[in-house]
Amino acid sequence: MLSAILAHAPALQTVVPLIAAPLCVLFGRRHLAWAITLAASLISALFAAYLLAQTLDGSVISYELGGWAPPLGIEYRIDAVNAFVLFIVASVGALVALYARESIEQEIDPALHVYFYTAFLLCLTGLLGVTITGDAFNVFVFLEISSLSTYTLVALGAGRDQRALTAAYNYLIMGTIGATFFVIGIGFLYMLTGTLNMADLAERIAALGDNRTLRIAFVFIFVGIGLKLAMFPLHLWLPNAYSYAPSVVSVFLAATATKVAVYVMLRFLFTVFGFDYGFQAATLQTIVVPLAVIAMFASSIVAIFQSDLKRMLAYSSVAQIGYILLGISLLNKPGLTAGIIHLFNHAVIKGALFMAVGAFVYRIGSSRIEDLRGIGKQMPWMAAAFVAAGLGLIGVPLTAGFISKWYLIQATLDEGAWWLALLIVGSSLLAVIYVWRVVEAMYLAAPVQDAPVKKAPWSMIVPTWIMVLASLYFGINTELTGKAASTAADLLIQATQIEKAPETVPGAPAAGE
Amino acid sequence: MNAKTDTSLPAIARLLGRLDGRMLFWLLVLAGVLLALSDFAYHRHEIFDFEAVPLFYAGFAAASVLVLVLAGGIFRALFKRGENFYAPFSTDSEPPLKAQERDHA
Amino acid sequence: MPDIFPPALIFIAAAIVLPVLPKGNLRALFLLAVPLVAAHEIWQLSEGVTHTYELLGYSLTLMRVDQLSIVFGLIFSFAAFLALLYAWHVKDTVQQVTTLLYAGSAIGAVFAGDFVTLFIFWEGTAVASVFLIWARGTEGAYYTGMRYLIIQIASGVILVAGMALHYHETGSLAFGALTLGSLGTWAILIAFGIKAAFPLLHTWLPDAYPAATPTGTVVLSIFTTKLAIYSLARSFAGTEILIYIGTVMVFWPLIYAAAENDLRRVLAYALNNQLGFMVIAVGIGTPLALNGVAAHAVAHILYKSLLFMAMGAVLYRTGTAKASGLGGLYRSMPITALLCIVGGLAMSTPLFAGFVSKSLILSSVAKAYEPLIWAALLFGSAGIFYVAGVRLPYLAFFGEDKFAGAPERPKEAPWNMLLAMGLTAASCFALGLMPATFMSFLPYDVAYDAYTPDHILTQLQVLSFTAIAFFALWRFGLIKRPAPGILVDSDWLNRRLALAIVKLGAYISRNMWGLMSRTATRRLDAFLASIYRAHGPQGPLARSWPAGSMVLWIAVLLGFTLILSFSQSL
Amino acid sequence: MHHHLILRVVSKMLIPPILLYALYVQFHGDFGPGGGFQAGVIFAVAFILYGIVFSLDHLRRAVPPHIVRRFVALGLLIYAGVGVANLFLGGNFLDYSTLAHDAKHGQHYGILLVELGVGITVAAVMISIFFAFASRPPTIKDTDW
Repeated sequence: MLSAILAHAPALQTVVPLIAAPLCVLFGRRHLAWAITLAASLISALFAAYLLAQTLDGSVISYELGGWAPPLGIEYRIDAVNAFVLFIVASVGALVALYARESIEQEIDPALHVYFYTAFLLCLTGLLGVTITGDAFNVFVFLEISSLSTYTLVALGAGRDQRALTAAYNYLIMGTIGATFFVIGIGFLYMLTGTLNMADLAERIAALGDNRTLRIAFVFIFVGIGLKLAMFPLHLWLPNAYSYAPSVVSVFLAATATKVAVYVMLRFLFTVFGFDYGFQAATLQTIVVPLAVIAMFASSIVAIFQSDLKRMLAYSSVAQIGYILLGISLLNKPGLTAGIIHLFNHAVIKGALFMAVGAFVYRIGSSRIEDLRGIGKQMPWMAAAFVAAGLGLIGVPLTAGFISKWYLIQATLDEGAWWLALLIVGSSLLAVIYVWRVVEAMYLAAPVQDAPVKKAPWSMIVPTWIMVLASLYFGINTELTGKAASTAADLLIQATQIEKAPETVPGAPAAGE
Repeated sequence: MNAKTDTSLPAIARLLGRLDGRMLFWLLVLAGVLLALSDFAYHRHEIFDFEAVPLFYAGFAAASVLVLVLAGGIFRALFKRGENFYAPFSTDSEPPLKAQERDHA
Repeated sequence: MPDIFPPALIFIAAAIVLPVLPKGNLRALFLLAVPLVAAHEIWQLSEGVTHTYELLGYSLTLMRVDQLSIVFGLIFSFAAFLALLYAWHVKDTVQQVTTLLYAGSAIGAVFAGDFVTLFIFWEGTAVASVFLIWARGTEGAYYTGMRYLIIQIASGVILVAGMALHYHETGSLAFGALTLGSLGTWAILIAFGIKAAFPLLHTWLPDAYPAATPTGTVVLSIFTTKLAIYSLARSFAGTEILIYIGTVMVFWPLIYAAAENDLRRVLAYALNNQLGFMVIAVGIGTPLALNGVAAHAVAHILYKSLLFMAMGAVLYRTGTAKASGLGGLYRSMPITALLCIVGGLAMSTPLFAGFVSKSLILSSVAKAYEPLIWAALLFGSAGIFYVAGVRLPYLAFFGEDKFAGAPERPKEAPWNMLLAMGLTAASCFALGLMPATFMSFLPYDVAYDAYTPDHILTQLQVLSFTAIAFFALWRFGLIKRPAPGILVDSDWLNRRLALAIVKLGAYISRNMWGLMSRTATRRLDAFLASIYRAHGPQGPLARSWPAGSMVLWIAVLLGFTLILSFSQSL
Repeated sequence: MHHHLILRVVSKMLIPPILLYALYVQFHGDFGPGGGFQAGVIFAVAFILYGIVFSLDHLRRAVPPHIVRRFVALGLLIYAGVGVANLFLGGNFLDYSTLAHDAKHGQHYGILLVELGVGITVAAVMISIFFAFASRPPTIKDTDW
């Protein structure tokens, strides 16, 4: 029985939340809806863990939807790259589901809770679907499922702040432009090759040779996905969406949505287009590298000046995406590994940070830094969680953030770009400043209100600390993340013919040589 | 009041009270003299030549203390500052700990 | 062997569990049990390398067990037990947790087999221990703790830099013997030297230890410096420069100890002086000397804890540990006084551990035929006995009764403090009585007999004449009870001179190059303002509302990418 | 629009054929142009017309909004349920061939069911959107235009 179920794990991965979503609406009871959401997200997290375990050795699982063989039918194709991303999305989803129950009590009208859970499940479905599918058009479909439900989720923040509606609307406009660009790109590719299956696309593109249509397709897909992943300067939708959305939505989006978009970018860059013709490499190195560096600095500085914690974290996310893109654009194995590891580590760290902020909002109804004065004594667990995760964001040794930066710096040094390494360190110092501002307010300033603030509920503390401990754990034990990321990087590099993929795995030599 | 005979104090305190007088000093001197005389009765296996000098250890120790006391006096004259010298950045100028603070600490 | 749980993790696990336990006797008993369990584990360890793990692709060693690490592990655990017994009455969770973490980190560092693991625990000791200073809760303690933390963290940072350089050069991360020469090894030596309180790097020690809580100082005195000695013995045994560094360490702090008023600072300087003994022995580096290092570390931890405990008890009962405010305390705290005297005697009197270990070090120096160093050590032995064995108990407990007119006389120390001091004294005594057993624990198999008539006689002469000299000089008024006040040490350089230079510089630049500096300031202000204008809440980079600007950016990026893409030759 | 008599009569006459046409488009979808998306929209048009002409309250009575919302979910559930049923019958997800004794019939039934689900959802969503817009109190009164 179990093996029969596991054989269909790829399909069930997306189908479980997809079925759970309408069930929530059908039953219409918010507590039941929460139970369904939690169960569905836990099950899909288990499937994701199973798929990751299956693909960690570099093998590939293919699942034919409807029994139609690819390239005609839609294929779900799982390798280490997307299994890892699936795992991130699904496990964060499960934690967020646990966290959501108490968090939305304060922020969303109880009559809308059912729809929140539905939208959340649909968003989860969409993100998982984008990640798992091997069909280019299917990517677009799932991208739209996730985006549309995200707009809803952001708009639900209107219960706390009416500006959430405008934020959701802006996000809708921009997200739609991005998706449209993406689908235009897919259209060009289809026109060119007559196929939508990614593996098939890759083969046919290789057989077809370089041409201008291909380049246009690439540019449209690049810009479209760049918008979705909030590449500087296309990040303008992100700060508002993150800061006005309900806290739990901020957690979920910050930890998953942009990560999935980065995955799509990786998939198209490496698997579909490959680097046979050089124009992608040129794009990455002349456009993405400078943009990533600007993002690292400009967004961090903007974050320093923010007065709202959520907004500060949102700008910090833009900066962190800069690190990820920088790692990818270096086009060597350590760089890719760094990018993929940071994908994971940043999801965990930023998730934990937003969860802590969500708890502050839950208790004191505000995420402004000046309202958080003295919160360190009043909510010791959450404040400590924020500090611990903040250390990860800075990249202090023994946190996950350090591992990412370590690989990233290795990668830049492998390229001989020591100035990039210096810039990475320099921008980390900016993170010290904005994290310190919060720590100062939380611990060193006199409490702003006399009324005692109660500790956050356990259903919020537990998931937050799971995230925090994960961020510490993956800072010490890099076996899972390191292996998954380096297998993924290997797969991506194999898929193309980057000449210079060097064999230097950072830190390979053992102690005592 | 003389601590040696104050019966309100515990026995150990009275014993220590005896040490606080001249007796301890003269006891020490007696022991010192005996130990110093042993230098002439007992032949040590010295490693360094100067160890063989009679009363070397006794003299060296007494001289060390003298040197140290003098050096300490000079240092105190040169480097002594008020307790508020580094205030408020050190604990030196702070008043004695109150009883409840001590219990907390 | 791998079924042995690493002792460091026992402490750390206990520190995590502890806050959950209810405050009271149960928690105190649990605290006492932790070091005993760890000591039991360490007792059962057999030599070898276990618990290797992977970090960032490096293969690291959590447990490298040999006789040197076992000795330090055992004494750290046992001393932690004594210190926790001494702190039985403390109900402060923060101090309890940090004591466990501190002890755990120190023991973890002792068993570390590579520099990365060492670094982790090295920083662990720094971060955990500062809370024992902050626990005092005063403003001065806060600043002192900050200074302490900065220096300790700096030691860690230098260690990591040295480690990286060393790895770059040799490809090895193994925490083993090093040869001075490259920048990396020098950095490692300096990192160790900060914690071992090398001259000029030592000011954190007399600065921080008197600022901690009565119980906290006992804990502080055990681990950090001895960990550094262990690391030096592990990596730099036989490095000649250490002999000279150690010699300076024997002299310099001793003078301060002889002149200080705060008795806990006297002990801190005395501790620094004893570290000099060990550093010299590390520099000698023969098996006999290294045995001396290990033995002296053990003995020194015990008797110095005993002395710190006695002064802690005085501070606890009277609120001060300054000689100017003490005197005649034996009337109220006779047992503490007696145990303090025992602590003084334990430093070097025959029948106590300190005698054995000091004889070992002196003999090893004599055998290496270093007459000047040997004389310095002899001076150090006499001086330390004068400072901590005679002067300190006398100033605290004897002389004029300062509490005669007080409304309430201080009480005797609480039972747990007395019990802890008694146990410490007993263990000094036990080790001194059983030199053969003591020797059997030491890392090297070298026959040595401390109890020769020569050693006993000469040592007794030194001690008795030290005491005689003290009493005689006291009578003549050459030694007096110190007046209130502090002595500035080389920390004046960074705490005052540097500040003064900065101020002077500012003054000069204000007056002489006023115009220039004004221009520069204006430039800087303008630069900062422009950053703020661009990135501040109202700045264009922080603006996120207009969807139109986003669309413009998309168009720009699309156009630019298209041009770039097309400009590549087909 | 109470006074627009012609409109009311014409709408009443039109609504049944619209519904019928929607069903035709729905079930003829696997032979000719059509399918769930188009049929759902046409189906919803009948209701929306009714709502516009006879007032929102009438429409609310005919199709209560909470029911409509459940239908949105139901359609999706039918679609996904067919896929899961295929799993239980031993095929891949959405492998309709397993639905009947042979693959051809199976595909036929499968597509009909799935399109039905799509149709229900689309119709319900369209009606929901109409409710959402129409129920909103106008910020500017009609008379102020």
